[in-house]
Amino acid sequence: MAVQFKDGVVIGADSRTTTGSYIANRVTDKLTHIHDRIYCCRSGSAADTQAIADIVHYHFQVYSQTHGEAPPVHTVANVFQKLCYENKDALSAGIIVAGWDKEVGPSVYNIPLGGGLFRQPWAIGGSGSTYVYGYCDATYQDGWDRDQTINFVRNTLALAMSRDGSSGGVIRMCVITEDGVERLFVPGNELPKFWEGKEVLGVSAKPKGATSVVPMAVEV
Amino acid sequence: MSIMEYNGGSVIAMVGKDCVAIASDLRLGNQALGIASDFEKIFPMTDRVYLGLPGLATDVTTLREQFRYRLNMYTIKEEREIEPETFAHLVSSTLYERRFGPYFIEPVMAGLQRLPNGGYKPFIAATDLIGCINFAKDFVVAGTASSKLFGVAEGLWEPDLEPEDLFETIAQTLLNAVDRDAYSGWGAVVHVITKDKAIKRVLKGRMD
Amino acid sequence: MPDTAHEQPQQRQFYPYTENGGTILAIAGADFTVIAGDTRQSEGYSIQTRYAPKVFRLTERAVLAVNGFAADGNMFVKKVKQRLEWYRHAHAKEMPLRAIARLIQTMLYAQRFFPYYVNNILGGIEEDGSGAVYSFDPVGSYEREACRAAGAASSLVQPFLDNQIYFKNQTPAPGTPHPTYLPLPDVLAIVIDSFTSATERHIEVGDGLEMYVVLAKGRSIEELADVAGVQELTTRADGDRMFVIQRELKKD
Amino acid sequence: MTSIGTGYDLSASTYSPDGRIFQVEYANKAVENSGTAIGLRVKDGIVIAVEKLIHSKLLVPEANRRIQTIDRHIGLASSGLLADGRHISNRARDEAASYGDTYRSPISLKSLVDRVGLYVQAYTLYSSVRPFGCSTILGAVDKTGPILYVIEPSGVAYGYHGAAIGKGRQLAKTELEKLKLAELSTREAVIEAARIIYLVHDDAKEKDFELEMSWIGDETNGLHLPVPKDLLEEASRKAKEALENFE
Amino acid sequence: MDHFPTNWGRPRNELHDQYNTYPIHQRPSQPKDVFGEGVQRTQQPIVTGTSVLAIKFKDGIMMAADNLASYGSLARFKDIQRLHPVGTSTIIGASGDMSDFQYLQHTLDELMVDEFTNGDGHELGPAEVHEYLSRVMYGRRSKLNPLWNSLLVGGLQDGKPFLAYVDLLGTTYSASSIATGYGSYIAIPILRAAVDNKENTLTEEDARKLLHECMRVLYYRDARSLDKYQIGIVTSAGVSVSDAIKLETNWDFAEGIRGYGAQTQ
Amino acid sequence: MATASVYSGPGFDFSNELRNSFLTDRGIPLPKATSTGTTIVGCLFKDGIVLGADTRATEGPIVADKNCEKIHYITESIRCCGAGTAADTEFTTALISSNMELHALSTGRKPRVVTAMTMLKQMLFQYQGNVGAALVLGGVDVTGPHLFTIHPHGSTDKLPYVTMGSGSLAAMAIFESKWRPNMERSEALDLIAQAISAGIFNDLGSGSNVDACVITATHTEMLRNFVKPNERVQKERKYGFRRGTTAWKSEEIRNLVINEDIIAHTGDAMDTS
Repeated sequence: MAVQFKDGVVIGADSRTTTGSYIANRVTDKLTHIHDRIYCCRSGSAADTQAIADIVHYHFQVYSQTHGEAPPVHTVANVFQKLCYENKDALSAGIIVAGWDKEVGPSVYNIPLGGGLFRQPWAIGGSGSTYVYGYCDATYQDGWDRDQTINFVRNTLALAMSRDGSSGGVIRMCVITEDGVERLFVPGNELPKFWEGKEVLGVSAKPKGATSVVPMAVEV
Repeated sequence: MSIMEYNGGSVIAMVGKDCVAIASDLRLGNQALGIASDFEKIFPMTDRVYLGLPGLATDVTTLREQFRYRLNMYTIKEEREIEPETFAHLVSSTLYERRFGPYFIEPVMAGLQRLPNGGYKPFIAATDLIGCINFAKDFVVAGTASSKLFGVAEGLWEPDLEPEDLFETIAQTLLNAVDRDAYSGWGAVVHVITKDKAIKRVLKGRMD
Repeated sequence: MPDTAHEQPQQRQFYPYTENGGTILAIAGADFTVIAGDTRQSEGYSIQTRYAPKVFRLTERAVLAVNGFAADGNMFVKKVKQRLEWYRHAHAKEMPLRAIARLIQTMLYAQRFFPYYVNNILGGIEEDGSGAVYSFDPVGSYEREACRAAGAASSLVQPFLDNQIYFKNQTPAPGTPHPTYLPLPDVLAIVIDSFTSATERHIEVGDGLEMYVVLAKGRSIEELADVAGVQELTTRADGDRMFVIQRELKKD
Repeated sequence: MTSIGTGYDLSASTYSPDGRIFQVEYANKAVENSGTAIGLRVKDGIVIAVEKLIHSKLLVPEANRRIQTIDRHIGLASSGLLADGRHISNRARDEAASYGDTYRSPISLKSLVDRVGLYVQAYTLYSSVRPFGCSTILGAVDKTGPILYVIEPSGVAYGYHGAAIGKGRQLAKTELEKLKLAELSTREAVIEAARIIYLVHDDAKEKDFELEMSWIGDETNGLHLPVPKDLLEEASRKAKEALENFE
Repeated sequence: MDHFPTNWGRPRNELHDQYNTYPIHQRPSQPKDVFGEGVQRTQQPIVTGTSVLAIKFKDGIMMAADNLASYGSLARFKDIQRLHPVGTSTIIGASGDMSDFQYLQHTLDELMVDEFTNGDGHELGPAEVHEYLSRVMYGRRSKLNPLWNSLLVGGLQDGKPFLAYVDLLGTTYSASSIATGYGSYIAIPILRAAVDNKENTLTEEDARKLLHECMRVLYYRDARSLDKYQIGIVTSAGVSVSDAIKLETNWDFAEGIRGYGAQTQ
Repeated sequence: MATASVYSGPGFDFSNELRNSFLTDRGIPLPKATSTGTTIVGCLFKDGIVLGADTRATEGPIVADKNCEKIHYITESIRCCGAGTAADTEFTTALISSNMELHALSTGRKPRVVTAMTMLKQMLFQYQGNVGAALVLGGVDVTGPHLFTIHPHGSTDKLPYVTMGSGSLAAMAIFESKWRPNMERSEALDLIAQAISAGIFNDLGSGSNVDACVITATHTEMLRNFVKPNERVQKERKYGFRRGTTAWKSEEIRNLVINEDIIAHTGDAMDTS
């Protein structure tokens, strides 16, 4: 997910990659560096999103040389869209592009499966996002500062990770502002906890273990 | 019913003391129907490198010509006879070139590798239909009776067999294995290669 | 290479069978029979257990080995034992081997349209005291033989037995014909070598080997004296004798 | 009893001129001439005791049980035709099991008694069947606490603090009335029950008898279990002593 | 009805045909599933439990299962008990469909009440419970309407540890360490290394530590697992199921990882 | 028909595809190529990388090769373990190995692990998983030790400990319970031996011996058959045959030594005028 705030953007992701229900990598870094102030969050097929991100990363290394300056986030988002849109039948990639540039300042773009491009103040994606739309709609407000935004991202990810089997592991975040990129890390055993409570209130209905029983003595 | 069994046929190669042996059945069939009982599948590539080609008959002849051509080109360019291991890689890359439209052939190679001191070392190898080489120390098998050949060979083979004993072992392995396989048999041939001579014997087996 | 011919969507459906690997064989001598099986039970690429017996003692002189789908195998052995008990109630004697064989055929054929996915081999001593082996296919066709392998590695073991037990393709030395029956120590050696060879070349065979030896009444047992790991199972002193021999097999 | 022998008492579906069903009354007679069975409902549990008359020295002791278990928490003792008693207890077991199957929770004794009562009563309606010749004491500790019922051959069932059926029921009832059942602990109830059974048996002075007792309470963790051997012997010993200085 | 055994279900070996009793030139390509038309009722697992682990140790058996019931990829119910005591010397653990497991729990309870009402001083031990369960599972499988579970049955039989497995096909086996689901791939290697032929020396404390370690590894690698589980123990003292135990996890090495290849920041 | 011309372009030749798809449409399944089944692992330790692999190659349930090599050479200090379709792992690593050599020659610099990784992932991505190679790539270069996994579809993971192949779950269980950062060389070697053994003894697709390879900044050590827990047991009997056991109909002997007869020669010395 990625959230825009006054001075920059906060992007964050979980760290679980699964093949079926086996966790192939429990400490994945899904925040992929594209340029000094621009990162993207990858979701969907790892092979497809890595290939796309590599191409775009390469593309903007050349861009920096030819233009002598950092690319606007919008331009980067467009190159992503072009790749996703024109190869939509061969790709399954959901990418969120976020960053800071000098024209517009902070901005967040969401490119879902079909390859459309949507600018949003906050964007969520991936299989866990379906479980947290409610929380985000109910919680998000404009005009948050850096720490409020970070809390929002951390809580949203933690909620998704607790309910979605395909999400989990650690939380990785990046705070991107004009003066730099700060990496944040929340280990898996320190995720914010929400309702973990007992499903059966009070004493559990079923007796824990049947005690020892002596049936009627019988002369053998 | 896989395409490898359309024409049938099996090949086995074994290592002996300073000798190698390679043997195959002689059947060519169309599924259950037997067509020919003199269909040789083992071709001497050089004096000391023999190649067995079990699988789809059309690919047997195509590959036999292809290898003869590539071998001759090698000999012309290198001005020396090809070594068995090099030939194995030649076979392997020829098959892998067809990775996505493979020849239905599981080649088996047997030969004597020239050593720097002038002596010879036995060499056998086999590949699957797309060229994955299996350099074995004891024996390699291929064809429709491959699992049977594995079973009998694992039982009968032992190291450092003299040429005549190697002949008996490989012959018994082949005959008993093909007797349990409907798509192999109809005659058998054994080649025993030592550093100074190559013996070829046509065996007397069941013809049913 | 993805198989393009079957591209249409696969709807998932319950398939009532699976394959649990393993291999069994039986060899009949003049007055004894050896029935053996490995003890590995596997499914797909996992070993479920390293010790699951596949060879079961039915009566004083009959042993049944089952291989294929373990659930069907275990259930079928239970049903056969039940029928043998009813036979004892009705006839106050053990069911002869020949009759057990026919009973197994009828029981298998009764499930002709929802078969027991099991290869059975029945071994033991006939009423005339001779060693006997009966082999069955999953729907009941059977015949009496001298030696038979069945199960995952049967295609590896059977030709080896043809050569070493039936002496197939071997021209005898002039003047000395091949023996019609092999002595017990030779048979045991061939059985052990069959399984170690099968273990080498087949991934579903290994872990352990269990060999049941049934000896006709009155036959001497000193040949078994020096064999390691022998354990007697006979319950009655006067009838046929039954022993089980256990061996380790490679666990990879 | 004017209508005896006048044909009004031949079927359960015939009323006598004074509105009685003789077959059911005769059934109650059958109950009276079998060994006494008593039930005590006390503070935190219930005790069931039975005077098992031994009609032959050849009988294997403790083998012929008259106290049945219906469910984990329900015990049953019957007097009268013992075979009828067995039949009713099996029916009770089925009812308890089907209740558990439907509601996935243990049956309350009240519901069980209603169901078994209806079943017994059905046999008093038709001439083609005879009513059950037995009364059953049902004791349980369910969510409402300890509870005790008796179902009579007519199908009617009453809840009791103390219940007695069978041969010595009159004397047993008078004894039970003396007890402050509500305050007794289950252990004390076992001692008292044994005393009453010995007393009742001594009064009739016929054949020998075997005391069979079971209980439900905290000590059995809510399960219907036989009274342990040592407690049974202690209760019998105390009962015998009580008999000497009772006169 | 296709009468040839080789066409039923999936032929034993798709490469070649073992009982080719007739020389038909071309066999139907799609292996027509003979059960296809008659079978609509077979189910599919909806609310599912993941692995169950169990081992034999010195004083009896120990079983472990996490508290999660998944609904596809949704971690839907996070406090369910998948270990069920049966009588006083047996415990069963279930993975697979939880609705079928609840049905089995009730069926087994009914069986135990039946046995209890006999009042004959005998109680069903794990071997009998396992035999009963195998018959039920095999019976349902044979009606092509399976109970979609794989179950571990553990306990003390005549004072000796007993441990066995049965699943929706009726396949049964026993061993000194067993695991279902992902446990058979991930936990078994660890369990076998620690338990094989050490069953009579493994103490209760070792067993707890071993299962705790396996549950943690499963939480790391199985996407349908939870960091909260219960231990079931059967010893001569009887059956007990622990309260929920939390798993401590370690993620320190993850902090420094950047990207998936060339990325460094 | 295969093109008659002698020259054939680089890369794969699809000319048989027409014939093969015709055959598969009529329901004749293509035969299975050798799969390596396999347990392969890699793990980071204080001074570099340790790679491990089993040595069993299977064709369906049959063991085709009991002692094959799965740790392939890429460059002097970069090695790559391969699982999946045996031929694919063989040729893919061979192709990248030769390209790396060319790359090192053209750039005049010692090769880097990320270069090999990028080449491998781009090739596998190009073939969309049809080249069935699952790789564990490990090596040490100027920027330090690196360990990657590469899946057949082209995705890569950067991790301190990795496992691949049908025995990867068994091996990962050992890593997850015993791996620690900054292990000594001997500890790392022992750990990968345990991980591979977990695959060998619990996964039917893996077996025979443990191969290992230790790569540090200074040197690379290939430990072929580092552990051999599955030696073949001695056979109970000898199965030699009497000579003449097998009946044969005809015999043809090709004498390979052109028979020279050596004549003692006392003639005059070589004319060097």
